[in-house]
Amino acid sequence: MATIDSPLPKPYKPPVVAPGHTPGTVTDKISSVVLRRTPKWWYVGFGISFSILMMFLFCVTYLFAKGVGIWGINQPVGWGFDIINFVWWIGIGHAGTLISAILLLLRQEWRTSINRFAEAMTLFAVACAGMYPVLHLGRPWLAYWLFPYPNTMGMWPQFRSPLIWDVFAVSTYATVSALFWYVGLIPDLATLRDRTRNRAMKIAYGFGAMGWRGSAAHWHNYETAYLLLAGLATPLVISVHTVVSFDFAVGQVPGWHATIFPPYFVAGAIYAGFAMVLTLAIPLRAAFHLEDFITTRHLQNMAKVMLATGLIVVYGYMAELFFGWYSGNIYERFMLMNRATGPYRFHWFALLLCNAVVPQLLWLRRFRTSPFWLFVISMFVSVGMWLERFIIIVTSLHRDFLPSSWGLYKGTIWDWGTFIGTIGLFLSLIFLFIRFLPMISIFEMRTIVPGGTEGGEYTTAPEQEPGISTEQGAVP
Amino acid sequence: MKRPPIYGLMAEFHDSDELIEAAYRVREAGYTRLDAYTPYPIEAVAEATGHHHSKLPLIVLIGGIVGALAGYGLQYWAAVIEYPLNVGGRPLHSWPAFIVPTFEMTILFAALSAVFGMFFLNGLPQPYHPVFNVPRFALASRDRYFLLIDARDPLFDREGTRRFLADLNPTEVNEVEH
Amino acid sequence: MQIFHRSTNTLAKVSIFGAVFFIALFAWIFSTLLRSSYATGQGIVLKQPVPFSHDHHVAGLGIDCRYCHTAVEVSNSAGMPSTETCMNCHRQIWTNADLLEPVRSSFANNTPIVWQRVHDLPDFVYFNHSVHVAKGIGCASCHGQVDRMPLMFQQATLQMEWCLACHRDPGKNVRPREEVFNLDWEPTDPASYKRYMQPLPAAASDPEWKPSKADVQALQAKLVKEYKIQSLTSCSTCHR
Amino acid sequence: MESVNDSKGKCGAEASAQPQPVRLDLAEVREKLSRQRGPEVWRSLEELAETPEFEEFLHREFPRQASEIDAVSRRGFLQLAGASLALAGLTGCTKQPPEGIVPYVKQPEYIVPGRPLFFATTLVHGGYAQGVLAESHMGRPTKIEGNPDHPASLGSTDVFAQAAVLTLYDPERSQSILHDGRIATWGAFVADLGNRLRALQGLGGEGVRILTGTVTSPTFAAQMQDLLTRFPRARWHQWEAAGGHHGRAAATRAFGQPLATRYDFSAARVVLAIDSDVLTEGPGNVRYQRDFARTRRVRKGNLQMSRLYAVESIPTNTGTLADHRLPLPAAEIEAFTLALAQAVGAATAGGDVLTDARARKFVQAIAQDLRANAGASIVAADEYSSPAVQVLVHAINQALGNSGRTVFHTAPVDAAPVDHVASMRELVTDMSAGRVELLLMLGGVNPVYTAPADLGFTPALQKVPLRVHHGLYENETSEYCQWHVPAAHELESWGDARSFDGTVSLMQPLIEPLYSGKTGHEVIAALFANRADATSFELVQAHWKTLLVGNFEEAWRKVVHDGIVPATQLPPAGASVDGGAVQQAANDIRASLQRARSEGSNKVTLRLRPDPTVWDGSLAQNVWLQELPKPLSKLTWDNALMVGPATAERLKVSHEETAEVSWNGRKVQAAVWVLPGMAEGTATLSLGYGRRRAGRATGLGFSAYELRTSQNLWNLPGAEIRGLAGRHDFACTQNHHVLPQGKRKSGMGEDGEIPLAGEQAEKRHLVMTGTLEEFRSDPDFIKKEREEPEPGESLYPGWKYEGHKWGMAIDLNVCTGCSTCIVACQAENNIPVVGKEQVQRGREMHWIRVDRYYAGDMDDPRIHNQPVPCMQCENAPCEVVCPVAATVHSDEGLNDMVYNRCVGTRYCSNNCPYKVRRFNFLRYSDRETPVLALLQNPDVTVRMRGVMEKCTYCVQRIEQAKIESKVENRPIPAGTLQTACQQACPTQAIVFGDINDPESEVTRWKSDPLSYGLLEMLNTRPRTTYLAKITNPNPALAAGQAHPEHEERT
Repeated sequence: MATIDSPLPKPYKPPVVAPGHTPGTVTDKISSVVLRRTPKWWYVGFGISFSILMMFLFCVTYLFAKGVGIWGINQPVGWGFDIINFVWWIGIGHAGTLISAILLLLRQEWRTSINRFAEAMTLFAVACAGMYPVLHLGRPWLAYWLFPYPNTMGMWPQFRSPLIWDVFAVSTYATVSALFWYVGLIPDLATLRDRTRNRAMKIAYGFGAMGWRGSAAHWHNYETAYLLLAGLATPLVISVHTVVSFDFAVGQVPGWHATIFPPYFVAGAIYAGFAMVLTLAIPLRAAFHLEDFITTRHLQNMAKVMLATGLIVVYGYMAELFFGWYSGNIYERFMLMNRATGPYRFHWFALLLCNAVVPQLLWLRRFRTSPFWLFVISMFVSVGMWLERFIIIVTSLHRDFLPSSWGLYKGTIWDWGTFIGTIGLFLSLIFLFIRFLPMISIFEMRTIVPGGTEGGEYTTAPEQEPGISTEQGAVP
Repeated sequence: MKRPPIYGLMAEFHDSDELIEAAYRVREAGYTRLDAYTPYPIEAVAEATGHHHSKLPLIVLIGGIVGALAGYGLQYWAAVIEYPLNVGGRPLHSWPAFIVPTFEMTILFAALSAVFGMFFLNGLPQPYHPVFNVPRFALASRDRYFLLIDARDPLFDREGTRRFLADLNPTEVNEVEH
Repeated sequence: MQIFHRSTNTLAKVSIFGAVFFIALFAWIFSTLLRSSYATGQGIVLKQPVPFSHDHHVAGLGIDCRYCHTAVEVSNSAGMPSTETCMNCHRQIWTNADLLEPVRSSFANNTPIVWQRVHDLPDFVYFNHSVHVAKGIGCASCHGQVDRMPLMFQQATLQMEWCLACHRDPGKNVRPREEVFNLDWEPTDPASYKRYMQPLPAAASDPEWKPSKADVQALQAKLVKEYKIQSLTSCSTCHR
Repeated sequence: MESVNDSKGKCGAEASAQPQPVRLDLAEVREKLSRQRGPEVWRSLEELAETPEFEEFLHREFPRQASEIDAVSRRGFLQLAGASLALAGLTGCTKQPPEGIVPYVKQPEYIVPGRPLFFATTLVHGGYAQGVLAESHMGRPTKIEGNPDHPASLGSTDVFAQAAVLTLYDPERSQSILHDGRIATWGAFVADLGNRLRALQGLGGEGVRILTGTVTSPTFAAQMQDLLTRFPRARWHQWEAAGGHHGRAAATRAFGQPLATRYDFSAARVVLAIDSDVLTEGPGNVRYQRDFARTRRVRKGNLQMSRLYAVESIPTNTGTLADHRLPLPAAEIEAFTLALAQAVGAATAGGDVLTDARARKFVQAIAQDLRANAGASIVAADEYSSPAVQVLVHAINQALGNSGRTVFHTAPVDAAPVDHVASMRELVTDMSAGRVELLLMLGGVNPVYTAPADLGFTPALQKVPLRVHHGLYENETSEYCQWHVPAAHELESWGDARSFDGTVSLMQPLIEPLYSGKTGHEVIAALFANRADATSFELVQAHWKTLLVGNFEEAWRKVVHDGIVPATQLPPAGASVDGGAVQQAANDIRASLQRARSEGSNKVTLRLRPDPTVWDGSLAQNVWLQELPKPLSKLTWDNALMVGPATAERLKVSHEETAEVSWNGRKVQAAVWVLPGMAEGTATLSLGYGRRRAGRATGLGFSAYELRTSQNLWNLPGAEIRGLAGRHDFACTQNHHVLPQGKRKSGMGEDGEIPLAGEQAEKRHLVMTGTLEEFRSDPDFIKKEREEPEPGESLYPGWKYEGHKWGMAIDLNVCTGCSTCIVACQAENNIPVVGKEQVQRGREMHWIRVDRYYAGDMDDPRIHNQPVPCMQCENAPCEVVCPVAATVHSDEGLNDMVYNRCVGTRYCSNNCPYKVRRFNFLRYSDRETPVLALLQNPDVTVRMRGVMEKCTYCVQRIEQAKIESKVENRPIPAGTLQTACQQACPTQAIVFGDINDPESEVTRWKSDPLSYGLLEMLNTRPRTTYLAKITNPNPALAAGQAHPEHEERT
């Protein structure tokens, strides 16, 4: 990868930040996004997402009033969109922490310009995911029974259940990524505090910055804390999707009960996560002219990660097929036959197309370097990953052990409403984030531009990037 | 010791090397109460100003251990002692199943102690600080580098120290009110 | 430039600890509320059509529980006395007391008296009086000193943790079958202790002797064995 | 009893509020009508019934084809209010609403609060009695059990008896006397009719007609005798839509008198069922199943086993048990019978009538088998075969010397054994001729709906000046009557009736009439004996005063207590079959065969049958029966035009397609259901659906009565079926779903799921089968097939269960698939009904189900029935995954389900390999209708929305038994603790008990080499196990019909 020097003559690698930038310019450039007047399209975008969010609230109200029966779930298929969406969102919520934590430990400096909003995206995705375990309950008003707390019934959670593991894993994950994100934000909040002219904003940012002043002593503890958090988040992020995969792997159902699940889910999560990062990064990059900071180098690297994890996922599919055939277990075999030939065969083939075929385009640089194609491909992957969860949950359940109890599943309008609704929530949060917080870690950018201690890579790009509009810092 | 009239003297530098250079000179001069302010973490500065070890790792380690014990303890107590129930024919103490929550608790506690430990060691939150009284200090979060000598430093002398700092060719030297 | 006032430093630091403190406080309030008499109805006297006094009828007149609660030994429900039961006596005595008007009219017009339920378990809990009585659990163990209650109220919380406390260690509340309906039975009363405990501790010969805690536990252990009392904490014991 | 009175008041108020709309509609119409009479006005009523408003109203009453979005809101009992109420319901820490206690004023000495009482009484179905014990909680009948002393029950029941309690409380029952649609009083009714009758009495009752169903009640018969003496010219007509018409005709032809026939299966070694479901249908079915099962219980020590042949055009429960099943078209079956008669020398040989080689082979083999077991065999044909066939069957039994040994002919059981068809014809002719002044229709008869279509009953009825209807429900007929009198339910009334063998059993009320209903006895007494205040108690007692021997008080007390009148069983009558009749029958068969074979190939024989759940339509409003999956087809809330796959292919009609059936110029639209095992060229449509005026059942299914004529009651040869484009959404509980695209593959469920399911079922050894021969040669042959994991296979040590260790065993050898267990469970455990739309979504709530698998050739499949309750696994997969410990094991190894702890993740259900868990997706249990609260079993929690539920082995019964044993300090007496399904099962295919007790029946069953568990290789260690299904094929046929089970296990 980027920084490992190979004995071979180094091929051209686009820089992680366009030349000509200094700590000052990056500071102004990035903070300007927040400090400048709100662009029109922001209102439009936020308006749309917010109205979708309102529709979500409507669906949820109706759900609580009537019960989960308004969904398509039924006797053999007890889980539908609810858990599919849960796993899907949780998966998406992996990229952020992965980028900031693992790539930090691996000293991948290119992470610097994407980790901030990747983390934000993680938080928001986890928020969306976190709602489903509550929404899917038959009696959601009793969700607190899943937490261990002393009560008059003398009852405690049943710690052998993967759902309880989920409760611990997801809540821990949410907390830790929130802390990680906030800690990363502190110096930048200080920056904004010092930049903004608006009194109210000054107080707001100042409040968040906790009086950060960049003292050498502080920086030292800060760096240590950040490093430790990264060290903790790394096993955590892997554990979370492993635990989610346990929801199925611990079950008996053919198509769930597989040892391959943990690694295959984690890979899938990273896959989906990077897809979502790209889906967000590419438009933002264009909208705010951040090509200097999110360069083709970043896009390429993310594409490569996607390709790699995508291949792992495909390997997972292969492994499942092989086990099914090799185990000679008639239930496994039937399950796989049923995927390929049963009522949901079209979903299955669509899944293979989205997750296994289309991403192979990433072998070609042309696609890796073209924002447009990357955007399209990551869309495919997002859909594919959703279908994967659909296949795992629905096709496994709808025809399991006793043929007498076979059934079919079909999402109702309420299922779709809730699903699309969470996307509305996600986007609303994203819009708020890009409006009020620096979407790129300013202080870390300072470290990698010339003048920064670590300095940038002085490889020159073939064609000059467009000039940077610098805005003078607010100094009274 | 009575409160000195000002908080200290602050020199502003244009780039980090000058700052580091200056920091060493100040310490050679025998000053002990000094601090540097930079827009981004710089190891060398920490060295120069003499802040290069942290108790944080120990705090985090302790946090993690507490979390692990709490997690496993809770599960063991609830499942074996408080209300022993036959769940699917599994033994009361199904330790393999208890590993996951234990792990998560470990991480949670460790992470919390890392963050709050950092706050504690840095004395945050501290919204008011004298250095903010220096108008140009706003640039410390952009691309300027500041060196501060605390007035409580035994060698501190309002005029002398000011002159001494001026010799380190800073862009300016400012007095920092309380 | 300075945004915040000096004092904010202290405020900010305090608020962090404050948050922790408040969370703890709310948790404590919540758990106390759940166990408060507001939630449990414990110790609250309900308005009844007739202010019936167990104090007067049981302690005063010495009427046995089973005279009115006829089914207590054979059924899950203890049974409420029919108007006729009241009238058995009140045909003769207090025949025109105003307090008893509802009873008389009920009997006359053949319309039942509607009492307020004092001990009300949730509908998904199945409690059976007969088996508890048969296993030597005294009325007083759950209903308290009813004979000291001029107006009936709920003595225990009737919460699951309360049931469990006894079901996990029934020995605490067991008493000789003969004493089940004796509301004032005292395990430490030497006379009754001597009646039920065999063999007696050596010290018992001493006239001044009073059974110690250990002695009482010995008696209870004996009864548990004798009555084949199990500790039943399976869910279906109470929930069906 | 006060509590009852009180509740009655409530219900009256509430329920009369509910069906108000319809009353009003019709009231207006009636007002118009009462002013101006004449056919044209009546027609306008029918028109009104077609108007959109009326339609719309009906849909409100019972919503159908509910659409995706507001499917939920359409379901009556799911108002938001309800949901919010439910919120407060089962949660852990909510504050309780205040609750009152209502003690008796004078407590009856026999009532112990909280303890149920059992009363022996009688339920009547199709006129025949079934003795039952009714469980009463504080004066509320909640559950029906069989009466062990009653010959037609022996302690078991059929589905109808189990569902009777629901009808009792049904808020849709008619609740007040109606005069021209307006509420009237009993007094007014008696007065009004009294006047008319006084006028007619002068003429000796000229023009007075009484129409009833089959009557076996001695008291009622006596009342009628008395009536006919007072009114000599009055007439008593009978019409039992699904009565024994052919049987009576055949008997009259064969024996010269309408003798009744009954069988003793316990003495039969070979049984041949000719196109008949003799085991699970008809008045004696419960007893027959019990007796037959006795001859099929193969165990290690006991290899005696009877042999059952079934030759049938429609697959039946009997057929599923048969060792050899031969599907033949109706006409061919007649030929088969003739050939058999010739082969056993019952009919004079004369030319081979059979064309089909396989049939010929069967005849030879069966004839030989029958002759070898002469006197110990039964050949049975039931009502639905033509009289000719039945005559031959009588002859065959006689020739084999079975008569008097296994087959008994007795004097008729019904009080007045007239030919119902003739009786109806006479009535209709007189009505149209204006000779009828007053028609009194008693006991819920519904001729407007059920009368043979060719008689034109309805128009004729309108010529009758005064029309009175008496029944449980307002229906098509009551619509045409000036007077409607609500009838009292069996559980509300005194009475008596005879069972299939003539035994008289007594009916006693468990509750005062909820809706002020009157019994037939009371109506007759009031109108014709001037005893308006006579109670049926007085009438019944008066009748028996003279007949009971010994001290009346004691005798009466005993009769009421036992429920049966001793020594009233009808003695066998010596009867011989008239040779001429046999010859005649043979000729008839030859003739009809001629016709059938010459017929065009596009024709089919349409066979009408009473519906297995709603019978002739009189039970249509009973939602337990509506939602009970019909045996084999597993359809609910509907009937269908059933055809075999091959026939469907030939007629180019497809599954769920609507089609037009035309016969003799009569046309009916119905939807096609492709049913494996139907004989080629045969179609069937069950009676009882297509009701026009039946509350919530209005408009369900398709009316077969419109095709049914007095000539062809059951068999409609030469019917034509033409596929129409339309689709009909059925609600089926097995292998059938509303598809994502709403399209259907022709037949066999989605993508041919049904054969696939059958094939998989056999691959997976779900129903283990074998032959008696295999079992004899190697008793452990099933053991060898089992995939039981080694004890040490699990990482964890197993649990020890001291004390009780509950378990259940189910004998697949004798399970007929009659589904009584399902209704029994529903009644015992307060299981809600979810409605057609929810069943279509696969959300039925039954705790026990009867799985049905077809394997092999879909036109002649192997059919397996398998009851599946909760397996109560020791290593329960459901428990491990529950996050809140809402389902855990009890000390006795029960898989407890704690509703009030459940938060509804549904994870347990997903992880249950047997899929026996049921989830309250919506608010299914009706808490709004007060009267239905009376129905609930107080010992079982009524579940709220959002919680999981499942079979508990009737834990409430277990706990009660344990508590009693503790209080009385004795062990639980053997055989007293039974689960609801076990108690109701006619064949005693289910046993339940303590596995730790080596003496218990269940332990003996489980230790039998035939015992196996479902999906054992999962190491769930199920507590419910099965006994493999053993067949006893005839070697002579086995060769030809290579026995499936062989290849199945190789």
